[in-house]
Amino acid sequence: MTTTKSRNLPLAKRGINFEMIMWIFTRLSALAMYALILFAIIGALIMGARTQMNMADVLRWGFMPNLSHVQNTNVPDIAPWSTPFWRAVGSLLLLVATAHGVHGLVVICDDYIVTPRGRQIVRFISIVFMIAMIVIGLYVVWTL
Amino acid sequence: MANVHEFDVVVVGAGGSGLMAGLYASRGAKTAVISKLYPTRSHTGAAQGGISAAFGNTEEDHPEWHTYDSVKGSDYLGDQDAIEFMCNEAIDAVLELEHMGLPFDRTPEGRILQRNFGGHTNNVTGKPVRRACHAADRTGHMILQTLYQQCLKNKVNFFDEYQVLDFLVVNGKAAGVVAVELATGELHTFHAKAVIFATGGHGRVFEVTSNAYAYTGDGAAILLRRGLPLEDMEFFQFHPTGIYKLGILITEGVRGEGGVLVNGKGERFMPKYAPNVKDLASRDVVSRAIYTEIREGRGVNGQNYVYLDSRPESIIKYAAEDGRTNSDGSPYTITAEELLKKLPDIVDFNRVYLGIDPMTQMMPIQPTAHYTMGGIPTNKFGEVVIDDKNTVFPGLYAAGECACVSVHGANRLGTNSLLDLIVFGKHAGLRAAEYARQADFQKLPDDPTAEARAQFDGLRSGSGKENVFDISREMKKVMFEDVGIYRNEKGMKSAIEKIAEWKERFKHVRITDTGRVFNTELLNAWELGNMLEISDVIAECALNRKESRGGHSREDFQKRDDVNWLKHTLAWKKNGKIEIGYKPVVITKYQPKERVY
Amino acid sequence: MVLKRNVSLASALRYKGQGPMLTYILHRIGGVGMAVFVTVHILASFVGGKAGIFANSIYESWLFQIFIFFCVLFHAINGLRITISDLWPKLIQHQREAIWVEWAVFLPIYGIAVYIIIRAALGG
Amino acid sequence: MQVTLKVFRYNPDVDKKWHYETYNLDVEETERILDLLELVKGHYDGSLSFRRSCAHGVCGSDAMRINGRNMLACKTLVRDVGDKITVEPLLGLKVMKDLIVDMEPFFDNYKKVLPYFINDSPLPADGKERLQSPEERARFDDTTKCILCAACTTSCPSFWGSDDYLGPAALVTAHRFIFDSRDEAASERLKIISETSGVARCHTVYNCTMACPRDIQITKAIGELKMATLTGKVD
Ligand SMILES: Cc1cc2nc3c(=O)[nH]c(=O)nc-3n(C[C@H](O)[C@H](O)[C@H](O)COP(=O)(O)OP(=O)(O)OC[C@H]3O[C@@H](n4cnc5c(N)ncnc54)[C@H](O)[C@@H]3O)c2cc1C
Ligand code: HEM
Ligand code: SF4
Ligand code: F3S
Ligand code: FES
Repeated sequence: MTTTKSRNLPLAKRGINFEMIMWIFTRLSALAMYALILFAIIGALIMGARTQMNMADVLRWGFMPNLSHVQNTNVPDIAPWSTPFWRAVGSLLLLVATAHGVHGLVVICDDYIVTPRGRQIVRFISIVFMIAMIVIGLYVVWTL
Repeated sequence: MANVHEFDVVVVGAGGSGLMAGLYASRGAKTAVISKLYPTRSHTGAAQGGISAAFGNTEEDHPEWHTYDSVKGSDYLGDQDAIEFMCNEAIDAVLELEHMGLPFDRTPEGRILQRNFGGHTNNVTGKPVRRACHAADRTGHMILQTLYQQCLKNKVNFFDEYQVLDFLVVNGKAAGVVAVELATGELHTFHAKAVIFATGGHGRVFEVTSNAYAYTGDGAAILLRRGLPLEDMEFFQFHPTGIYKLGILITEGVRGEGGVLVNGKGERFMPKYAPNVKDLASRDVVSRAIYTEIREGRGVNGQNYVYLDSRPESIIKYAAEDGRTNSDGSPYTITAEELLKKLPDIVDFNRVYLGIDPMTQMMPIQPTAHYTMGGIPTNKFGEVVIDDKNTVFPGLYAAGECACVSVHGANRLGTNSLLDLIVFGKHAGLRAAEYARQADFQKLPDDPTAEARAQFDGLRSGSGKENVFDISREMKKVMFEDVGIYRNEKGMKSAIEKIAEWKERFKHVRITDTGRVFNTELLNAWELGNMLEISDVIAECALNRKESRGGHSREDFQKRDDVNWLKHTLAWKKNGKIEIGYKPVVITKYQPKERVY
Repeated sequence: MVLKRNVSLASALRYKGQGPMLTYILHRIGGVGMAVFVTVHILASFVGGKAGIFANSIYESWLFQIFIFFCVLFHAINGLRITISDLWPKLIQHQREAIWVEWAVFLPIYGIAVYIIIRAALGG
Repeated sequence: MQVTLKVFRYNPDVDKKWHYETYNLDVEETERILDLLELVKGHYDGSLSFRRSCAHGVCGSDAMRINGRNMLACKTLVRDVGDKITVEPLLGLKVMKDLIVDMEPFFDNYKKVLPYFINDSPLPADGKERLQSPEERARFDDTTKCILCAACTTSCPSFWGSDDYLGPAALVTAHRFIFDSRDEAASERLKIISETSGVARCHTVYNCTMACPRDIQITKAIGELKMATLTGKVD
């Protein structure tokens, strides 16, 4: 029989690059967003959203567990909704979504902009943009 | 001078033989491979069934058996020294392909898997032997891809989509070729010490054919025009199983896996014609059998076709009748799934072109023009020879289907062509490089492209009252009917007259496309010129040979005549006329005897 | 001498890809739509004032809600399909079915959502 | 049956701009689109140019857009597409004349993935074949079928975006070698295909798989490559 040699290429040999890290990050962050959103919605339901919020508001909270998303609802006491815990969950979602979204935009640009210089510029702008959005986003989340 | 390129060796054609030659030549000399198609479009890619080598991986087999089968298959017209050489080289040649990465199908032990093919037998028992190494039913495709890839790896220079129009001779030696770059319409001169022709066959002169549009016999026609002879042009192989009307090939591998031929009455008829190997007799025998059935009114629905039955239950039934066994002695069986795995493309062709499923329905088939046995005469090193004394033309080589070594004689065995490409392609390449190392460049003529230009100008300036396609269609029809599977004096004489007429009419065609870029109309017309040239040679040689042998079957001379005709034909074109001469057949071990399958 | 690469947006969109090409286009639109929306949304809550109110008025309009909900829902469902088949390439064989399932999940949810949004818009 | 054949025409020697030409033909429904083009060339306009060779779908010369989708003209019958037929050149490559496009960028991409068998280890001691089990052989069977017709690559929106994307055909070739148990350069190829212009540009649009005349499961092959670049598992 054939000597079936192991066909598992060590990382050292095949290397790995930014592209593929970001590729898997996009998928994993997608799953993470699903998890976080579900977590936020379940949390909301436990905190009484079933009777106090309509579906749209629950979803809004789900997509971003942020105070502004409960302000206009019938929730009597907004204190439990604005704990550091929820702010942290919100921050996490913000980080993941911004990274996912901004990289998504970079991917789209890469499809059309092919010169190394063009791609460099896109990456530079996107990093600046991403940092700005994260800073501003965090500011909003924690100060509201 | 503009557009002059200088190479030690120039290979014309990038099919299996051209690439093999290019690969070997480039190891020893500065080499260019010129092809009118992208290399991977060459017709070698269409070959399905397999390449033979007497490995004996699953059962006993020997190169001597392979040699004998090929000699017998050739109807004793093959040169036995060359055949023996090829069959002995076969094993190493196939191994070399494997080492180049060709993905052959495998046995459970991990070795190259082989299947049955027509005419390949165990010389002791007379039963079929598994000798065809294959990669599903796309062996040629894998050979072509693998060789092209190896050429890329070895940085061979390619000139893709350059069509060679003329061969330059200076001082009786090869000096290069002239080619037109299809994308720009410009003429290029390739100045070379050695030139290898590997341009494939000319099956497109027949109406129903398995051959590609590109199979117009360019290489042979170019050399004929330059005064070189062609050998054994009357021998053309009609493959028994082409898809009805379309001619698309259904590989012999189908019968190798157990498929059988059935006539309009639902009877299996091959046992009548070849009691021992039945459906796996050699191709000329099977094609004639099918034709006989059709002529005697046993075609399907009175039409010109019979059925190829590859339904698993039929295969099992007939295999039991034949007492066919697996290599371990158990009765031979097969399932639809296994068949699909072994013959995926065949199943696909049937689905696409006929809308039928060969697992549950029978395929309508008819013999189809398939393979050029004759061609540019060479010796077993690929050197072109120009007379009955085998005088070598310095610097000129040929390999593959366009060449006639002759290892196929009057009838080629299935799988021997791919082998021919690999073995003789390699030797042509080696020889050419060796020659180039010691030879000098010949000085180019002052206007090397003159002849090619004149041919084009002629086509551009005709009166335009004739149409290329009409002539071409008539030619194909007449060639298929009158110079096809069965031939007789009357038919061939009338064909020859018609060819003369078409040649006259051909002078009056005009090319409407005046452009330079991809002027395919001009090139198609030029190719028709070649085909007319070749048809003429085929018909003249066939009329001349008054016997039946292998692929050449005459109704008026039905027997093989070894006393008068055990010799090769050579045909020259001199002053517009075809002159015929002869060359002895090399016979070493096997004396001619009657062929029974 | 030769024409330029011949892909205008129009000819690209005229290419008859099937289900998956459509989902790809919609996924892109969804992704970019969301990215723009999130950016504007965050900026609006940050800046506040007149600009913030103006931005708010846009994305609280029912038309915009129909659009952005489409973006979110489609991108999320399609993204899940992509993620699953990417992580287990073997499943790609069931591509056709996966797309059917995707639409079967998406359409009812989106339909109900649109209905609610429009009803709210008409009611309010 | 009566069909109308609308053909994209552009002859750089005379035309400034491309246009469409319509032909009314009387043909059998079992004829190939290639037969129709030959008919037009033979009897209506000899200057119509297109590539073709084998006429039965194995050489890859005549990939073109037929009714808006990439197919081989020789593998598409009239009955498959109906009586209104539009034939256009492939997208994403330069049109040189009529249906003929510049294939160079396509082959250049093919050449980037080391499209040849690499194994520098000594041959087996018996001088025979390198052993490979039927299962190992089956592992990459699908991707050995490629005829480099470019139908896939030119149906891919990422390639339309820019031809620096390697494209499905090159990736199929990479797959053929990476998953061949006898080949030893899988690591190098994985490096190449994980560059910016490699597998990350594939957004699983599937146009390639649906265009492939050889029925290669291209998207699946690319999917396997993507995971292989990450995990290094090539079994
Ligand atoms: C359908 C089919 C199935 C077959 N199956 C088998 C099989 O199973 N086993 C077997 O052994 N044999 C088989 N054969 C036969 C075998 O495939 C061919 O004989 C063989 O491939 C010919 O190879 P070649 O290298 O001579 O020519 P090709 O591969 O046809 O190459 C010819 C080359 O020449 C070039 N060329 C031609 N004219 C010019 C010109 N004027 N200028 C520049 N370039 C030019 C072409 O571009 C091409 O690259 C089959 C043949 C067919 C048609
Ligand atoms: C549950 C939520 C989400 C899931 C499951 C998801 C999933 C995905 C996946 C799998 C991709 C990769 C597509 C590809 O490469 O072909 C992707 C791309 C992208 N995503 Fe998301 N995503 C989600 C949320 C978001 C959010 C919130 C944003 C915006 C901020 C966003 C913006 C983008 C963009 C711009 C792309 C690139 C689009 C493209 O390449 O076509 N996504 N998403
Ligand atoms: S993968 Fe299919 S579509 Fe792509 S080039 Fe190969 S054969 Fe053509
Ligand atoms: S069409 Fe293109 S995006 Fe991927 S699945 Fe095929 S390569
Ligand atoms: S002509 Fe060969 S693939 Fe169509």
